[in-house]
Amino acid sequence: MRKCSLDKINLIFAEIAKNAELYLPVDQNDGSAAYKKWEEGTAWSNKLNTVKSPKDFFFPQTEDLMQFKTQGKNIEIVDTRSALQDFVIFGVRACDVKSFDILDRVFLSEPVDSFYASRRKHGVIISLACTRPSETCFCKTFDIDPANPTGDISAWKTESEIFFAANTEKGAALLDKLSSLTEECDDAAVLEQKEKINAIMDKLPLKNLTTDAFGGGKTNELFNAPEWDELSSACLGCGTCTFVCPTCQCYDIKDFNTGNGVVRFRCWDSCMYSDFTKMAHGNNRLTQKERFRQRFMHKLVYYPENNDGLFSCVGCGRCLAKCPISMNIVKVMKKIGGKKDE
Amino acid sequence: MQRVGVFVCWCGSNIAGTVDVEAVSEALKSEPGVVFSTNYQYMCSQAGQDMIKDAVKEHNLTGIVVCSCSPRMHEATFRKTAAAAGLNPYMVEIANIREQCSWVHKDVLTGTEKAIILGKAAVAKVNLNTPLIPGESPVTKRALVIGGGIAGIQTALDIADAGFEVDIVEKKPTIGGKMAQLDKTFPTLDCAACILTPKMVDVAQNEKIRIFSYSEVTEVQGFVGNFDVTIKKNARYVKEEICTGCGACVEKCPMKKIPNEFNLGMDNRSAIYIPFAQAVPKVATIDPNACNMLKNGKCGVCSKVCAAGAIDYTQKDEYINEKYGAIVVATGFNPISMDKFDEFAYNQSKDVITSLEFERLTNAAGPSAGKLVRPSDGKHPHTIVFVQCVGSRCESCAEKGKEYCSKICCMYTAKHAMLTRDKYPDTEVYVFYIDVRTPGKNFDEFYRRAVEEYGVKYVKGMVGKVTPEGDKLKVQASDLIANKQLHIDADLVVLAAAIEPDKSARPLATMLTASMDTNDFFTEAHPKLRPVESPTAGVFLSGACQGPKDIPETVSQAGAAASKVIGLLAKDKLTGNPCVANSNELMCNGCSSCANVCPYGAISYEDKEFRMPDRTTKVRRVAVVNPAVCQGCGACTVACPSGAMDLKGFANSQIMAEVDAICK
Amino acid sequence: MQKITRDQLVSKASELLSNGTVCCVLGWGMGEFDYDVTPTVFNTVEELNNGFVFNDFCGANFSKYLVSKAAKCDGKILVLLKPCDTYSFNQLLTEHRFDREKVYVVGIPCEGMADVSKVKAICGEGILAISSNGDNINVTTLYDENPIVINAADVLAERCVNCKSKKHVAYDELLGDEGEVIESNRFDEVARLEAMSADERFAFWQNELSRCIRCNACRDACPACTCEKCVFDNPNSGVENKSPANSFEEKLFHIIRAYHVAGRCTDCGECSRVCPQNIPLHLLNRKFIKDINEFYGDYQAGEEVGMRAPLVNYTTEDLEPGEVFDRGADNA
Amino acid sequence: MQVNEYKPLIVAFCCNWCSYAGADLAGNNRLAYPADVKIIRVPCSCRVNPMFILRAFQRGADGVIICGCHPGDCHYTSGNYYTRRRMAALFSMLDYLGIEKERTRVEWVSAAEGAKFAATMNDFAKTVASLGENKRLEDLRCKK
Repeated sequence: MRKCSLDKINLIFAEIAKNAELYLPVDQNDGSAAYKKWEEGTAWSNKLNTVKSPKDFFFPQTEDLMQFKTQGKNIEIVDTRSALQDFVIFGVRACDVKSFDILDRVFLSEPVDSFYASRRKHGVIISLACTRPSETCFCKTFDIDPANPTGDISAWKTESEIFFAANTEKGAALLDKLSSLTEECDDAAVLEQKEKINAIMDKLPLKNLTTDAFGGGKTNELFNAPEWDELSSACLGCGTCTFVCPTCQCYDIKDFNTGNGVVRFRCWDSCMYSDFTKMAHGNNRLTQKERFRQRFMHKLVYYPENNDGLFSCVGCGRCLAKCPISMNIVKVMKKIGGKKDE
Repeated sequence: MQRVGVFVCWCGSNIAGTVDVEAVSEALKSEPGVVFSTNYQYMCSQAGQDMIKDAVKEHNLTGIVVCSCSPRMHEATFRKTAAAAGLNPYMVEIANIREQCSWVHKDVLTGTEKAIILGKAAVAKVNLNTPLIPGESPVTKRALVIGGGIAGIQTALDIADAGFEVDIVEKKPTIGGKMAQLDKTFPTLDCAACILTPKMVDVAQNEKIRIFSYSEVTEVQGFVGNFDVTIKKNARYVKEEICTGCGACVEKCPMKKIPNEFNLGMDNRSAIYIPFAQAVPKVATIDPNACNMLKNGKCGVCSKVCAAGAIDYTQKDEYINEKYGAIVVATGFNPISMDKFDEFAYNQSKDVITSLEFERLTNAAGPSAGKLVRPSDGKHPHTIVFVQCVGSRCESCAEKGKEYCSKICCMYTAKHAMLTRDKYPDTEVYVFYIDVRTPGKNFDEFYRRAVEEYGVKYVKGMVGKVTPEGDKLKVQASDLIANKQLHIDADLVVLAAAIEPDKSARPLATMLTASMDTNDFFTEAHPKLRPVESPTAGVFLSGACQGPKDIPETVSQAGAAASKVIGLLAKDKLTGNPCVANSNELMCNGCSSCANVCPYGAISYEDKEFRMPDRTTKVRRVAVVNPAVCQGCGACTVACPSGAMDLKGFANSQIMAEVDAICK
Repeated sequence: MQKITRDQLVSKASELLSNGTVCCVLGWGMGEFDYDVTPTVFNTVEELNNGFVFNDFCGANFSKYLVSKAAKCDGKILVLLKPCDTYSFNQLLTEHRFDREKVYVVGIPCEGMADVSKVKAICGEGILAISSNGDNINVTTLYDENPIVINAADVLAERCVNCKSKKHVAYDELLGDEGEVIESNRFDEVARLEAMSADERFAFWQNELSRCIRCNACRDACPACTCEKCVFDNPNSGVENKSPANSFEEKLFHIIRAYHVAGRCTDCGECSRVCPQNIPLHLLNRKFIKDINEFYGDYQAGEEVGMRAPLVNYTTEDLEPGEVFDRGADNA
Repeated sequence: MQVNEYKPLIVAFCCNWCSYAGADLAGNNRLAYPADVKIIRVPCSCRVNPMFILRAFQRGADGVIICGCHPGDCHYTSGNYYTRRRMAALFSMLDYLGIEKERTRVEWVSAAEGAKFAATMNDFAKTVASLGENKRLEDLRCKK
């Protein structure tokens, strides 16, 4: 384990940025935080988390796949991929780090998504333990320990210092490069920090939320639950939950006519949208209730069924904070799971 | 995918001089959808057209692009060519490479480049064209004329003369309108009644014409060729079919002190009345506000004296539904109220009168039996002051007058002045005017006669104030030419009141969805080229409802409106312009934005049942465009937020394809 | 800070449910946290007693729900509308989006709603409870031993700071007193932007709109956006897209959306409230409202049912499109 | 050295009845204006959807002008009055977003005003050329 004074954090950033693009949470003028590329003078945000999750780095909201150039009746296919540079994402919370595992299972299983894979290869993740979780946090429900974030390098922040531990080869290599700025240390301070976090975790209002009622094999039991009607009743059908969600991985492939040809790109799609997976015969989910149910059944039943029981939610709480009508996975789990704690 | 043929015209050297036509046809060959491209000296010639027809057959073309002169020139030509070749005529697009290219750009390189782009835009558009078929609708061969003045009468007679049935709806108990109240007509000075009443009789006797007098239009539905109109026949408490118009009832009626509107209140009539001797229909009408029998059941004299037994106190308003193919608006005009013109003391002295009252005073059938006397004391006036433009051309006083020129006042005032001097040479006559406007056949001659032969004193200037003093009217006025103030002791002051559209016109316009200007005159479909048609198809304009006009002008417009109606009714079916709006009801919200902007009232709403995705049904309000009424302006397409409304022939996708092609 | 209490509303709603006036109630449902309130349809008095909530976070404008919900009820649906919501209600009626006969409106007074992000800006994360206490709000958090007391006025939502009206323009029944239209400063921020140079304005909007994630929350919450199919979802419209692929797409979406609701937008502020990225979208709509007021005379959408929106109307004396900038220059 | 003179791309929407005829008249009278101006015929200026204007900018137009009948002379009686309101609102909004206001214009050109049409187009092309390329409403995908 290595540590460094927080005073020197900008030197660390500068060192990382020498060899790779460095991204970290930065305060925006609306009061929220977002991942931005670090440049000299960029200040690291103190916020618990960003509005948009870091899944953007591996699975961007919009990504060109290829281009067709037309000249008269001739069509030329152009590979629009450019060589990727190595990049480092700093300050990823435990929940968001976990989300990459969930995405990996989708994009890195056969057939491998080469766009995603190449970004994963070039990216190094420096995670960061939480210090002040929010009332909306429920990562514990999914066995995520905010005091022990994974990633290539784990980091803990105390009042004055920051501690690093490498978890992977990539991480170790990067940490090596920072050796002149950091010093070797024991994990006493980190353990103390972990204690503190665990103490707070025990006080979180959603600490008792469980996944007991969910998981693979529950389709028949839950699909026709009458509660879906009420839960979905106010849903506006917007894509906020999906787009702030670190684990939602659905996309649409679309063609954009540039006038000189076509750019084929993919962009995030939302199962909440009325034209989601619309096919020649029409929609397979006809009402907002069905679309709403799909989102949660996928996260809590279908995904675990296909992925060794792993749930497709990391309890980051973004959807709790951002849903325009305050309907979210916690309410669904409590209602459908019948575990509304009084 | 279309199979498009491109035909580039040289137009002799008009195009070929600045545009490399060979290069254009070559470049367009490689555009998507183009399977054939060629150029020729004169595409519009017989040989050129044959070339197109042959190519359609040989290459199995489904769309045609002609790069040539303006579509305003030859679009129709090439559409016919396409039709002759078995294509839908609307599968033709024109790239204007003459007026908008070769004629305005001198350099061959730029001209050619632009011609290619314009050609590409046309190809892009035609690729999205769909065959359009004009809609057809049947025509009800009957016309409705609203208003029974000279305008309505003439229109009805002309339409009936062509063999079509016409109904006249007149809100007064008799037809005749304002002209029936006039004495003599300028500039010929023939008596109004002598030329009008025979026409009224013609109307009454014409088998093709029905008169709904004392009636109003209350509802209009439908569209050109197929109007559905509700007419309210007000109860006149006299059985129209039975009444002989003998007048016995009028004579015996005890209620005799009712102001006579026909004489503008200058004398009285009875509660049961016939407006004037030559009224058509010559049928009595009971004024329900004045009749004791109707008010409190006490009287019944008329019923007793009526030999025909025509009186029916229990009569009710009757509603008649009738179908029409065309509607003519002939609602006419009224002088404006003089209430706001205190400076002329109209409400203070009986001897300040309007020109229309003057007409009645000089009319042999008027309250004074044609003798020009002062309404106050019946004495002969020795000094008469005519004031022109009272409320007309009133730019600064819009709240009481009108900004426009009422057009007829100069001439009738000259007539009044002349007639006065002719009959009563001892009378001094002054006319105060801003300008004297006499454009019209024999008009200026007429005015000059008034001045030169009859010694009418025309003074350029306005009357500032009229003050009744004793039995005189002190007139204070300015003479702008002599630049001095004038003080005249007048016996009678005659105000040439501005005229305005009849008050019934505005609600009628709403019913007809016909547009009006800010003064409530009906607007024409085109101010120059379609002056007797309303923008609303099937609605025509006759007379002063469209703008101030004199009798000859009214009659000629009435005839013109009639000829337009005849042209419409002569058709068995109406073929529409197929480039009309259409609403995709699956996307329509029924919000009414489109109907709000439609100048033609072509959009209506229906509650339609839709099958919802969850297999339930939902009733939604959706817009429906009547293709027979829509003129294809496209205003609705932009007002529609969801894009449910689109325009055939100029669809969103087509225009965007043109934009794309141009901006490549 | 609200003058009307949860219990008053529950009792009114229960009364109307029990006496058969309405068959269901569209109200606010209790969530996990005090600020987390979900629009909910209550079918029974029991449901109301258990789940109904009314506090300073009941911002959601229910008018739009009537488009889908009113037709589904067998009888009438009771809707609780704050003054600003009633404007949307009227505008939707003007556009024939639901049947007035199917709705029973109880107008409820509103003292302004709080914005939880403003609360969090002051108190930080970890909010366990929020309660109202006169002009103050008490916030209990995970990290502070004692509740933090903040002034309610400091956390008022932007739209409430610039509240345009406390008057209910539609209701069947009103709880509390009839309010009045307020002279607000809601156009000040627009004027401030207008006074900037074009470059500054461009930079401002470029920055704001760059945050857009095209989640469509603004559109889907907007009571003026009730199209059966939005042009941005319609592959044939030529503008359909699902992502803010680049800065043009961001602008296109927001310009066209604002244009489509221009003259129909009642300035209810839902767009900005629901934006997860806090883009001040209301400033686009307010620009149109301000322009319309200045160009064509004051117009408040939804003030009455049946009004003709300014962009589907005209006079022959309207100013020319080129003149709008001359006026801007005078103002600057 | 060769200097590549910047040529703006201008889309002109012209109503069929007045302005398109005015453009034809300019042609009849051989009144020159830059070839950068490309005309799209629409039945009435009120057919021009703001989406068309933004589309043109997206695809690389540097200026968009809408021409219609003079107010009061609309073939459809009121179409251009709606155009006037719509475009006033839209242009003001574009200006508000910092997009150069000189890139958009509405001009009333009657069928008799061939000279006005040419003069308008010359002037507009000059104005747009002086602004340079449209950067603020461009879509880079369309320039690839």
